[in-house]
Amino acid sequence: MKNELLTGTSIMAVEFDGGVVVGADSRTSLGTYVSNRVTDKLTRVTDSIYCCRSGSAADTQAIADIVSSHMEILQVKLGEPPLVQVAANTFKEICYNYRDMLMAGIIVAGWDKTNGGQVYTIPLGGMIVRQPIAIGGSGSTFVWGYVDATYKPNMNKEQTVDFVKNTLTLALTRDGSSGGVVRVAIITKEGVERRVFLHNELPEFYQG
Amino acid sequence: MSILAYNGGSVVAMKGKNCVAIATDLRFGVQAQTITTDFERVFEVGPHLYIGLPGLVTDTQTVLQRLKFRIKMYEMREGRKVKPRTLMAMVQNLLYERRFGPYFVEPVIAGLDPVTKDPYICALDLIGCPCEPADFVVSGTSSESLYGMCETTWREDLEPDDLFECIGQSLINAFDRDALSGWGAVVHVIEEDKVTTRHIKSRMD
Amino acid sequence: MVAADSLGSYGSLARFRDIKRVFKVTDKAVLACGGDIADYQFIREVIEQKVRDDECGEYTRVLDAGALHCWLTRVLYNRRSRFDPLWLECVAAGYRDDKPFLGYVDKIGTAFEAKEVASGFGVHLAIPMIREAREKKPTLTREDAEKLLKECLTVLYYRDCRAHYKYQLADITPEGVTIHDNLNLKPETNWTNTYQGINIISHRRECEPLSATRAIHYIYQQLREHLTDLSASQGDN
Amino acid sequence: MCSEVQSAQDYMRDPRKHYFSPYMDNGGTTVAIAGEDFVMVASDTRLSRGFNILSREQGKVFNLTPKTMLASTGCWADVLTLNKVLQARLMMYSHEHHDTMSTTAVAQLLSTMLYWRRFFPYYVSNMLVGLDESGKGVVYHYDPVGHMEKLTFSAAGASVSLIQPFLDNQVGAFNMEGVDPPKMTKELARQLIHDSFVSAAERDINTGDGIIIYTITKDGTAEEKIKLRMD
Amino acid sequence: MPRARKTGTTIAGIVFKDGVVLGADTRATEGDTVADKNCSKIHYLQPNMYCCGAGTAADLEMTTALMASQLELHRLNTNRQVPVVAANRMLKQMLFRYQGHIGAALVLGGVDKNGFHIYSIHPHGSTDRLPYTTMGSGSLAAMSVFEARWKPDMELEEAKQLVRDAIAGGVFNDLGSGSNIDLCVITKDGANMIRPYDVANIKGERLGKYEYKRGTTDATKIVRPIIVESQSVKMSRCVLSSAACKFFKENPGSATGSFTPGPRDFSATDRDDLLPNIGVTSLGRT
Amino acid sequence: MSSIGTGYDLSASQFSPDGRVFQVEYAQKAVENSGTAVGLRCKDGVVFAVEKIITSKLYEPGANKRIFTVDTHAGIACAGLLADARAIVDVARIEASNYRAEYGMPIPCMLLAERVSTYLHAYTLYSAVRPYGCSVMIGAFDKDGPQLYLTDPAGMCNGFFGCAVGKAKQNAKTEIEKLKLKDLSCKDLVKEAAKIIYLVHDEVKDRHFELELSWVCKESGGRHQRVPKELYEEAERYAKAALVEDSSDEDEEM
Repeated sequence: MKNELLTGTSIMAVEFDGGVVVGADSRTSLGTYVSNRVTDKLTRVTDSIYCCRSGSAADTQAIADIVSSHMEILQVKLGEPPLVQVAANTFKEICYNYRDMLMAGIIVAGWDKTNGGQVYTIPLGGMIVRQPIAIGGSGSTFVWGYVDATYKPNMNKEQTVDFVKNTLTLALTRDGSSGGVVRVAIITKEGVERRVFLHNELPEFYQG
Repeated sequence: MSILAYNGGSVVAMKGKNCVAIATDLRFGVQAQTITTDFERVFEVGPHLYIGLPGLVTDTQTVLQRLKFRIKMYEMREGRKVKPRTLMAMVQNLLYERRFGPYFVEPVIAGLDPVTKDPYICALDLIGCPCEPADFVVSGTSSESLYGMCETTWREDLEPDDLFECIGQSLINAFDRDALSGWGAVVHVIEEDKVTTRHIKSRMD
Repeated sequence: MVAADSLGSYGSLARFRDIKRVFKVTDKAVLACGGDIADYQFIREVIEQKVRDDECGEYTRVLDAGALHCWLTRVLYNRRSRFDPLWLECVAAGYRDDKPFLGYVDKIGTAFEAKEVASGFGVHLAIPMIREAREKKPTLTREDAEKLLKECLTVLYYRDCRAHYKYQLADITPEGVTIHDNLNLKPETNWTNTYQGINIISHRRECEPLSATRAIHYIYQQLREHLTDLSASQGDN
Repeated sequence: MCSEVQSAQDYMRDPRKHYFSPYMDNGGTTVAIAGEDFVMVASDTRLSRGFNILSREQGKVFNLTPKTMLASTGCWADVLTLNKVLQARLMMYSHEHHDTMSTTAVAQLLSTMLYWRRFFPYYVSNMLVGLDESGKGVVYHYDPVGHMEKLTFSAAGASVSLIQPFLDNQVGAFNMEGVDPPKMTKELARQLIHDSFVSAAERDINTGDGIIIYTITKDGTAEEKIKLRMD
Repeated sequence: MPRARKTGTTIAGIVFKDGVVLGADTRATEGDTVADKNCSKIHYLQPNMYCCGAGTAADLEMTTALMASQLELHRLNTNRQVPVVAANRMLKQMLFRYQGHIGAALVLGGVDKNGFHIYSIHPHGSTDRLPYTTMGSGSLAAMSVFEARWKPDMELEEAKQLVRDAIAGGVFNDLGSGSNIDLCVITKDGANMIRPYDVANIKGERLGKYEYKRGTTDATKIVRPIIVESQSVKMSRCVLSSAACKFFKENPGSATGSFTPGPRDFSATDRDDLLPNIGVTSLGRT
Repeated sequence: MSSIGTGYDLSASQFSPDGRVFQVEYAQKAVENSGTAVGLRCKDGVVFAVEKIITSKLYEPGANKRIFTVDTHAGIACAGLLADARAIVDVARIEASNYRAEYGMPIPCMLLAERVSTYLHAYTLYSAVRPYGCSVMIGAFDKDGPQLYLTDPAGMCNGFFGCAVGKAKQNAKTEIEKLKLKDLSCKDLVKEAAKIIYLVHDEVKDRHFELELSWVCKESGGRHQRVPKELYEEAERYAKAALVEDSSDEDEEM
């Protein structure tokens, strides 16, 4: 009964001028067994807002469903796509009010015409912080150093995608609970572009 | 000691040629102490329909009363005798209602379809999962021994009297190896036209 | 033939990715261990000293896999009986009286011999594959065995969080033991199942959501068609 | 990694401290029937750990002396060690007395050896079978701490509760009016053993794959292998 | 909780060129003993949707029966074929509400206008949409077969053989699974339940015949004949005479009426049990 | 030799007036009685050759070996009382395995030699014990390359390029000085060693002897082992040939 499905996960989101890039690995583990090696952790909230899920798969999927339906209703009321900040706060409300029952670390990222690309991170306790770059999940512990060393503000789109790919590759090779392919989504004014970097095509780093 | 074994008792049911048999032991005890030796766990709920309720006796009695109520309601509403399969669905619902605080009883149903006279046996676990095999079902504290005995002695299309011998021997030898069941047995052999009930004398220890 | 990946993980951290866990004991015996690396290094040192003592004593009979397996069982059982176990799962491969031998021992001392053995996740994932392959082809050649072991390690790399793509392969023949190091199975991994894997939650577009705006649009369209029909029919009569 | 039941479920649990338990249940079932001048002992050949099958061909009957055999199931590590120590004691006895031990002597030795580890027992259910001094077949049934019972037929191991009542009924003719115990012949014994294992394999997940039957007579032991269902 | 019947189980599902194939073994266990040697684990939800279950047997029966009725209502309300994604979301929301206490691990397979779907649903309410997946105690053995041999867009026969081998992997290597292998192929033009697809293990035949002579069991006998004093027949519903029942039983094909066999594939005369009266009030059903 | 009979030679703990410890000298005398043993060191290895005198034809070939393996990389050739030698070899083996267990690398030859010589020396200080009647040649191939040491009952230990001990110690040494040890390869060294043994062997006094050859060098993978069969035979042939040719020289000199 108690063996809940966890997404070990390495997730991250980075702002760049013109939008955001979100990325995640693709491993969902059940203890040390990989139950899904091609998971898509980049979950759509609205056409221009995505969230990266980490923690309990069931909790995060349920929360994402709830928030995306809220956003859909809101879109009908407002007549325009909701702001990223609104979505992020809806996530925070749920994560904070049910904090003792949930295990969910979510990064909300998206683009809207008022504030452009934004990244909000909501760790386990249900607090919310806006950051130019956010990393999360068990794999993130191994890449703090790399991120601090290599991140420079206002990189262009391709640089950001490369940066995300390298960071996630490093994370998923070192973290047992992350693995599989690297999925990336680039959210800009034009919309969402999704890319997948297969496992055997990921960049090679030191293997010692 | 699991709650199901608190009072002891075992039930077995078998299919034969156009007949079914259901047998129960007679012990009612509290853990090691035997209180009465004439407690039958099989009850008649229809002319061709018997249900055995081994397990915690208090639940046996409660489930039986609730079940009789539902059967009477069903038969008044439908104006016909209840079919074994319907009874199974009824029992399943009754048990699953208490999914997170279940009745500690593992029912065994044996009977003939009131209309087509098809033999039917079934066993449910304590939260109502049905198992409708073609040969036999067992339940209660000596269920493992009963599995061993029935698996070897049962054969296809047994005549009523042979079926009685088979089920009688299986039950007695099984509960001789079980401390919590025994003290004699009652076997009901249900055929289209009659029900033969036999009291078997066995070791009284 | 024995294969083992070269990972020493530290909890969920893949800390050491080049740990040798297969080693040649003598020309007739190879030992591979899963479980605690420290215990592995300890037992390895004890075994190597045993072999050196044999060599100094100029014994002609070399320590073969059968003897190693039996000795290891006793060592593990005794440590287990003192509630201070060597937290290991060992596979002893090689020859016993010049007949091929494959034995398994775990930290409690459960020991047995079989045609295919595995430690950890291998029991759940690799053993079924080998048994199925053996059912199809009872006598496996060296090439079959090598290909099968590599396939097993690949599946383990897919499905086990604590597995790695760099592995060792020990090949034990009557002529002697050769251990191939840091082989790599990553290039051959297959990720073709990635595309269909898009989770429905994120791609609502596939089944045109019934959002309000679209519903209104739809009704308006129906209305327009109706009006045009109406006007057309009036035009006719 | 395989202290407690290491079924797939355990890999799927969130990380939790593994308490070391020295014991593990490796399944397996043994049956023995003694006749006037022979004794038949059989064991299944499945060695399991949790929900996995470790080996499909592991017999559980050990040859002690030409007249005595030991069938043991339970924690396989203890089974192996118990046998090794027993063989060693038999060796010492034959060195001292220049003669092999009699069945009754081995039976007593086993009982004391088991009781010697009364407070850290061998987690094993044993059945010692053999021909006694007068050449009659005999079966000794043990509990893990050495309580010994001399019988003519018995079952032990995972499916004991399935097989024992059947043997009571068919060999001991219990609860049967006007039927007295049959004269035990080799054919009848083999048939009963075969059918017991077939039924056990049907219903008990720890028994299956195959049976090895040994028949001990005064002029030696015969061995026979039979296949069982493999699921 | 004393041992509620559990299905150790190996279940699997894959997507192939023209639809999906679901597979399951047929053993239900109670602790270390086999309770049911031929139970069906592939449950009917909709004509275009079947669902294999592993875990607590009763939860599976009831959850799938509940889902079948809710989906049926949904189909009647929307007058459209129910999309598989709807069943997936309904299942996950129910399981999530019970926080995993309902021990149902499901492989949901179906075909609808959006394409072919295989979902794996875990007791805690998380779901994954995958091209192939396995669940239950034999899932690892089955998964190793899939990982080795699965490729996209397989032919029907090849797909059935692969699922059969995967389940066989579980049946032979995992103690919790056994007996036969059932398959269910779902394509655009409907579902085809093959039960059993492969009887992987037959019962060993016995050497001895253990019949007891009559009278071996010492017993006192009372015979109570069933005398039908009176029988009042209310014709509110066409009650078939026993002869008619025998006729229908012998040749089921001739049954009139347009419904297809429901979850418990009843005989023709048991129409009223198609939708068991789920009076499951106390469970707080939505 | 003057105070032989005056009781100073009864215990190892006593000095004679002229400052000699007779027990030790007697022990060194015991070493002289056994067959010659030669140790040669070239730039890539060490070779041992021992003239094992066979006192009775009933002996099995290869019995009573006088060359032992102490650790994979080290070997000992001994002269003197064989029983004493065996005890010393055990001490060496224990030292070698302890060192390896403690420090995780093979014992350096110099340290092994020092340990053995100190052990021998301990037995020359007390009257309760007698000195070991054997002197041991320790050869090894360690991190600093091939090493050869010779210890004697007094507890002295010296490094050598070539050394000899036993019956024809002096003749063997003169032969060794003729060799240019620095540039001989190991294979040639084996042959030379065999030749020396054959040369110094005294046909008259002890008719039969068995040549024991062992080496530890690059070619043997840094492992001390008996010289392979074909090289052994080749060395023997070379030695016998050299013997014939040498005896003919002597006649000319006469």
